[in-house]
Amino acid sequence: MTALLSTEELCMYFGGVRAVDRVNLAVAEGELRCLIGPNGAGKSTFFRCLTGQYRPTAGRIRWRGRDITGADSFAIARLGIGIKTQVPSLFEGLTVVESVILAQRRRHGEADARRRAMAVLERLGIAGLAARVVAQLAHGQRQLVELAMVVAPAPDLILLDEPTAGMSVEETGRAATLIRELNRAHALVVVEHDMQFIKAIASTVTVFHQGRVLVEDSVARVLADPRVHDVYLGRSIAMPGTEGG
Amino acid sequence: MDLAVAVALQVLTGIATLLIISLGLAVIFGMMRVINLAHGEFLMLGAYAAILSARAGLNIWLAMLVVAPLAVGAIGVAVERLVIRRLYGRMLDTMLATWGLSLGFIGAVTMIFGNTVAGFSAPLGSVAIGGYRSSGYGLFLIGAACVLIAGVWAVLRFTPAGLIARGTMQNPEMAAALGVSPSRVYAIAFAVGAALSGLAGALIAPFSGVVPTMGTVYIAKAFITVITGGAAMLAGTLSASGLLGTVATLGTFATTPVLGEVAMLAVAIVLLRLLPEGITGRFFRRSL
Amino acid sequence: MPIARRSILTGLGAALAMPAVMRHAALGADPIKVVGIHDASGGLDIYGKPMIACLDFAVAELNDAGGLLGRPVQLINYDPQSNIQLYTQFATEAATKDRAAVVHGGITSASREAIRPILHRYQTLYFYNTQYEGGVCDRNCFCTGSTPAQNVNKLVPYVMKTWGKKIYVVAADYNYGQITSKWITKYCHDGGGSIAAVDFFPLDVTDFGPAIQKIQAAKPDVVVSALVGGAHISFYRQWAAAGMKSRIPMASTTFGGGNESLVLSPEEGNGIVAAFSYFQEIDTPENKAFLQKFHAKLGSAAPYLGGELAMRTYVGFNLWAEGVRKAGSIDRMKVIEALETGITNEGPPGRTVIDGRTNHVTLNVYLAECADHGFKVLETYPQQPPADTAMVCNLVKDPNSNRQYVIDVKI
Amino acid sequence: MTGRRPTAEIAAAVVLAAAAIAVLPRVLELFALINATVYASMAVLALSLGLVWGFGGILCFGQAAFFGLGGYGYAVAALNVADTTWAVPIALAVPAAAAALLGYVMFYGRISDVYMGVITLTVTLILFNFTNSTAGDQWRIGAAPLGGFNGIPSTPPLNLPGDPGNPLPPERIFAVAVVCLAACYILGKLVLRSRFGRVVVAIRENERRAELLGYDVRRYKLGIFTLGGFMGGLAGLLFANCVFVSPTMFSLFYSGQIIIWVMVGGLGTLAGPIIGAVLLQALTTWAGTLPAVNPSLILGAVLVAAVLALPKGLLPTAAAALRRLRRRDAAP
Repeated sequence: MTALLSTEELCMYFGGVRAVDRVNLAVAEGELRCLIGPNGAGKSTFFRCLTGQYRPTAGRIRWRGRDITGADSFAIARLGIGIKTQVPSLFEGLTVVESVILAQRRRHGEADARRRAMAVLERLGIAGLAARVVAQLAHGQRQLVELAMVVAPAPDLILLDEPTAGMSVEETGRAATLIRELNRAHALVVVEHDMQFIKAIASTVTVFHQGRVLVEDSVARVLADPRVHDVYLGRSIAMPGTEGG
Repeated sequence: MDLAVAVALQVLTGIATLLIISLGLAVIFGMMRVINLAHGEFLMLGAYAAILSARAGLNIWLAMLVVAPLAVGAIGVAVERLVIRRLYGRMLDTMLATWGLSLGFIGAVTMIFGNTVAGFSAPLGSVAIGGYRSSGYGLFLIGAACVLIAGVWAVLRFTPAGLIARGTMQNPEMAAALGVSPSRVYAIAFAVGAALSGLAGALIAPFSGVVPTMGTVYIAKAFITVITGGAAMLAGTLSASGLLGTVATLGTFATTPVLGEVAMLAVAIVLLRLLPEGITGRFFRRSL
Repeated sequence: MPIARRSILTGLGAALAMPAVMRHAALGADPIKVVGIHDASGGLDIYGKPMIACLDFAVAELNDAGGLLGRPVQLINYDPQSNIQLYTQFATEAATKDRAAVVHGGITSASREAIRPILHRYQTLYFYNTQYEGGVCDRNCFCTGSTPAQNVNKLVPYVMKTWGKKIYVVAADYNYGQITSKWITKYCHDGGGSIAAVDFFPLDVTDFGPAIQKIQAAKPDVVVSALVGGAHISFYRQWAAAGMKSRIPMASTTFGGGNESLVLSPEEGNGIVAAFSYFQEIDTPENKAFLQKFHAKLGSAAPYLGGELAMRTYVGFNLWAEGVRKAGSIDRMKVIEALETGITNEGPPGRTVIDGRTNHVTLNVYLAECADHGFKVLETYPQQPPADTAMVCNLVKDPNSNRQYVIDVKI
Repeated sequence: MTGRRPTAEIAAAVVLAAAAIAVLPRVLELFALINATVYASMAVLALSLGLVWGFGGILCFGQAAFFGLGGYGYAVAALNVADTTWAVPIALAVPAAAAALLGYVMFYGRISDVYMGVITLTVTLILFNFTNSTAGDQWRIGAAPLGGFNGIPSTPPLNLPGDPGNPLPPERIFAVAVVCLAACYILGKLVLRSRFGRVVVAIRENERRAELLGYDVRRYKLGIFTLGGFMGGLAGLLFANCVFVSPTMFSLFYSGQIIIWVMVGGLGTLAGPIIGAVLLQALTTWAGTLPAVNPSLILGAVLVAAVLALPKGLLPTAAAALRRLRRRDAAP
């Protein structure tokens, strides 16, 4: 069976820095995959390659078997890949509902577009924010608005870059529920640090380290893997003054 | 053969002129990411400072090489204090505000000195190249350009102040880490850029004539040179003025002054299309 | 201080004109409005300021002598700031708002061609008092300056006789320079000479380095310049700086028309030959008397009257005034008809006669050499007719003509 | 953003335009009326940049290029055809095509903001230099000499379609200019209300997000830029009908002035640039009549003050003040 999205020996170098180094990764239709790894492991760069924001130095990216390496961001988005960035990237001056209508990218009538946008907002529980201007929203609300925009065009694959960053424990719990809910309709790749959160949502985990794939396995086995511990431990040792564990 | 040497000399003069008029703008852009659209008027003020102090009886060389940069440097300090400082990080607003300053300076100088062409003759006589004669002042300009660029390079490379400047250029927080407030660095950078512009204005005055609107002739050229050069201020300005100056001067020889300038502008556009980050965005990326 | 000079100059113009107006206004007579449009600022002010001073002086002189038809003359000066668009704006204002009896003004041919159609459309009489390239054929427009058949026709043979037959032409890149360079070429060929090259420079060009090298490469016997405006003065400066003055002589159809001879040092300017229908230095009793009066009135603010532009403005105004006297009215058609009978003015530059077929003038032409910020008159050519314009224009036959003919110069 | 009551605003534009056409020719002297026509053409020009910069987020330093091309396009075409009506489509097509070409180079070349500014400025300078050097006989297109520095003073004005011998008098040209201004304003409103306009605004807000949502940013930018070029050309056409075309239309000074109008009037509004253009033109003209003060000084001071004190521009600042006032009134 062809994977939904796959990379072959994907590389992204910046001068001498190998941010992404010969990564092979395949995501199946409807899968929920987590990417973990210390800061600077190359996860965000990897996402940027997938979404066409960077043109990979070498290697291939395939979508349903078709080579899409080097395609423009907008073309990749139209194939059905949405991305929620780490720091929400929003239309600050627009209202929430306007943003979501735009995100649908469809040419249906005004009333219909609004109805569909409201449905998406309701699904994420933020219908009450519809008329607010994005710039005035609180941090957690902004995260949800961006998610609504990503979900609105009903992509086949959603890339989530640290969706729980800056969230309280309670919010994180709700986010986990939400992500599982989203996974019913979309394949997901989630970059995360929070192990509890990963345990709550994922089946397969890929560990990045220094631009490469270190391990790829089920949650339980990855968490038990000593190499993964070394990587994370290494991080805490490398940063004296913080109490890592 | 003589003609070739004479033409080569003219090309070098063209490059030197471009370099001299762009350097102040490049320092300010390179250090602060501020595009100073009043740059042309800094040139103009430098020329006026030189001509006025020379008329007041000062030695012409002192007037050009000392009074002009000091006077315009002082104006630069005032401009930085009153306007630029309030707009850091707002590149577009800074451009517009400096544009306003540019218009204001033109208006003020016109009111004070009138819109009449003044000027002084090029000091130094002429030099003979075989059967051709060229202005000795052209040679002086070439020398001045070399001294200026070497001087700025040496300051950046070898002095503590240069180290701080390079650090700020890379990363403003770094300057703060070195215990220097970035705003102080910026203020000094702006003053130095202004002083260089003032000096440039005095240097080109014998060729161009001195009018309140003289800056408008040069600002576009300087702007295009600096942007075409890209982020590295010395290497960028040097390479861009080398390329554009050659194209403009040779174009002028081959056709007319207008077509020479058009050729230069066209090269700049093609270059920016091919290297959207300027020359040093692609080459000499690590230079100053 | 330059600032003082400038404000005094404008202030003085008003001071000269105003008391006379008020005196007559007290008598209850309606003033006759005369509009002057000359650049008092911008790159062309080197020509404009002396022209304004002369027009102010001419108006004041007339008012002191009792005005025109028993009415005072009110002069309204506009400063288009060397900006063509302002010329059109002020010409429209003069015609439709001030309803001027006559408009004097325009310096470059570009400015003349901008305002001439407007004044023609709004039926306002127009005097253009500048030497120019010839060919204007419009009953509404009187051109009182010299044209190539009058000045280039004398200048080019003179330089060819004196220095040699190979001429290099540098000219301003607009209609004046383009057409004048053709006339230079024509007279050069007529005299059996050759043209090494013709180079054109936009009015804002200040760097003549490459041009000077090109001239050296062509090795001409003489350079003839038709450069215009403040920026182009740097040509003479750079020419001298390159040490060319002693090697290739220079003549010009424009040098001295403004303050070129004053701005340049004697080392830079001396020896450049020019031909105009007036130089301040011409030695006639009329000129001496005029200068004495002019300086008495303006004192130290009196500008140097260089070539003909300022003086032609003075003569042009007096020609118009004579036309009004003869017509006994300021009605446009009556004045035009009176002027076309061949009104004559015996002024400082000698006799000037209007040629009714072309509305141009027959005048004296002088050839002079720049010497220590002034000119030394070398030759005088009395009563030269506007033969060039006459080749293409006959307003008696074609009174509705409203255009500038580009004279097809057979090169 | 799109206005909340676009229909009301459109109706207001129609009423204002009708009133101007009905009243001004009766009360103004001919000279003032011609000046008003110039103002209207400047307002169209400001509006064109207001769309491109205020809504498209593209700072174009060369809007004067399209203004000049429109003017020259009209003048050259009008001298070559008997019925000047036919010159209109040419005058609009030339600058629109130029904008499309320039926009294609810039947007599809992914050239960043500052560099875009330089390129537009450079193109304008090239046009300025080029037209300035076309004084020679060889520079003519059909029956129209380009005239170099002189420009083309003898441009025939518009005539009623199908009636070539009968050029429109200045009063009619004024009416045409006002109609064009109103039409551009309404066109702007409609575009901003459309899906295209909303995407354009979204791109200004966050280009990367729009791209990641699947919008081909380049196409939308090209679209709004071309529309701006078209309107700039229309302004040039009007200008050619009330003043005349010359290389100064391409000058740095003009390019700068347009930016100042939009900046002072208010970015991100349509009425702001119009108000800015009219106010500042009036200010410049007035300053030009002052004996002691140079108009450049006043214009410069206004710009610096606007950047420092009213970074949002007159109209948005006034609107915000009004809202605050109303809120205070509404409070008990």
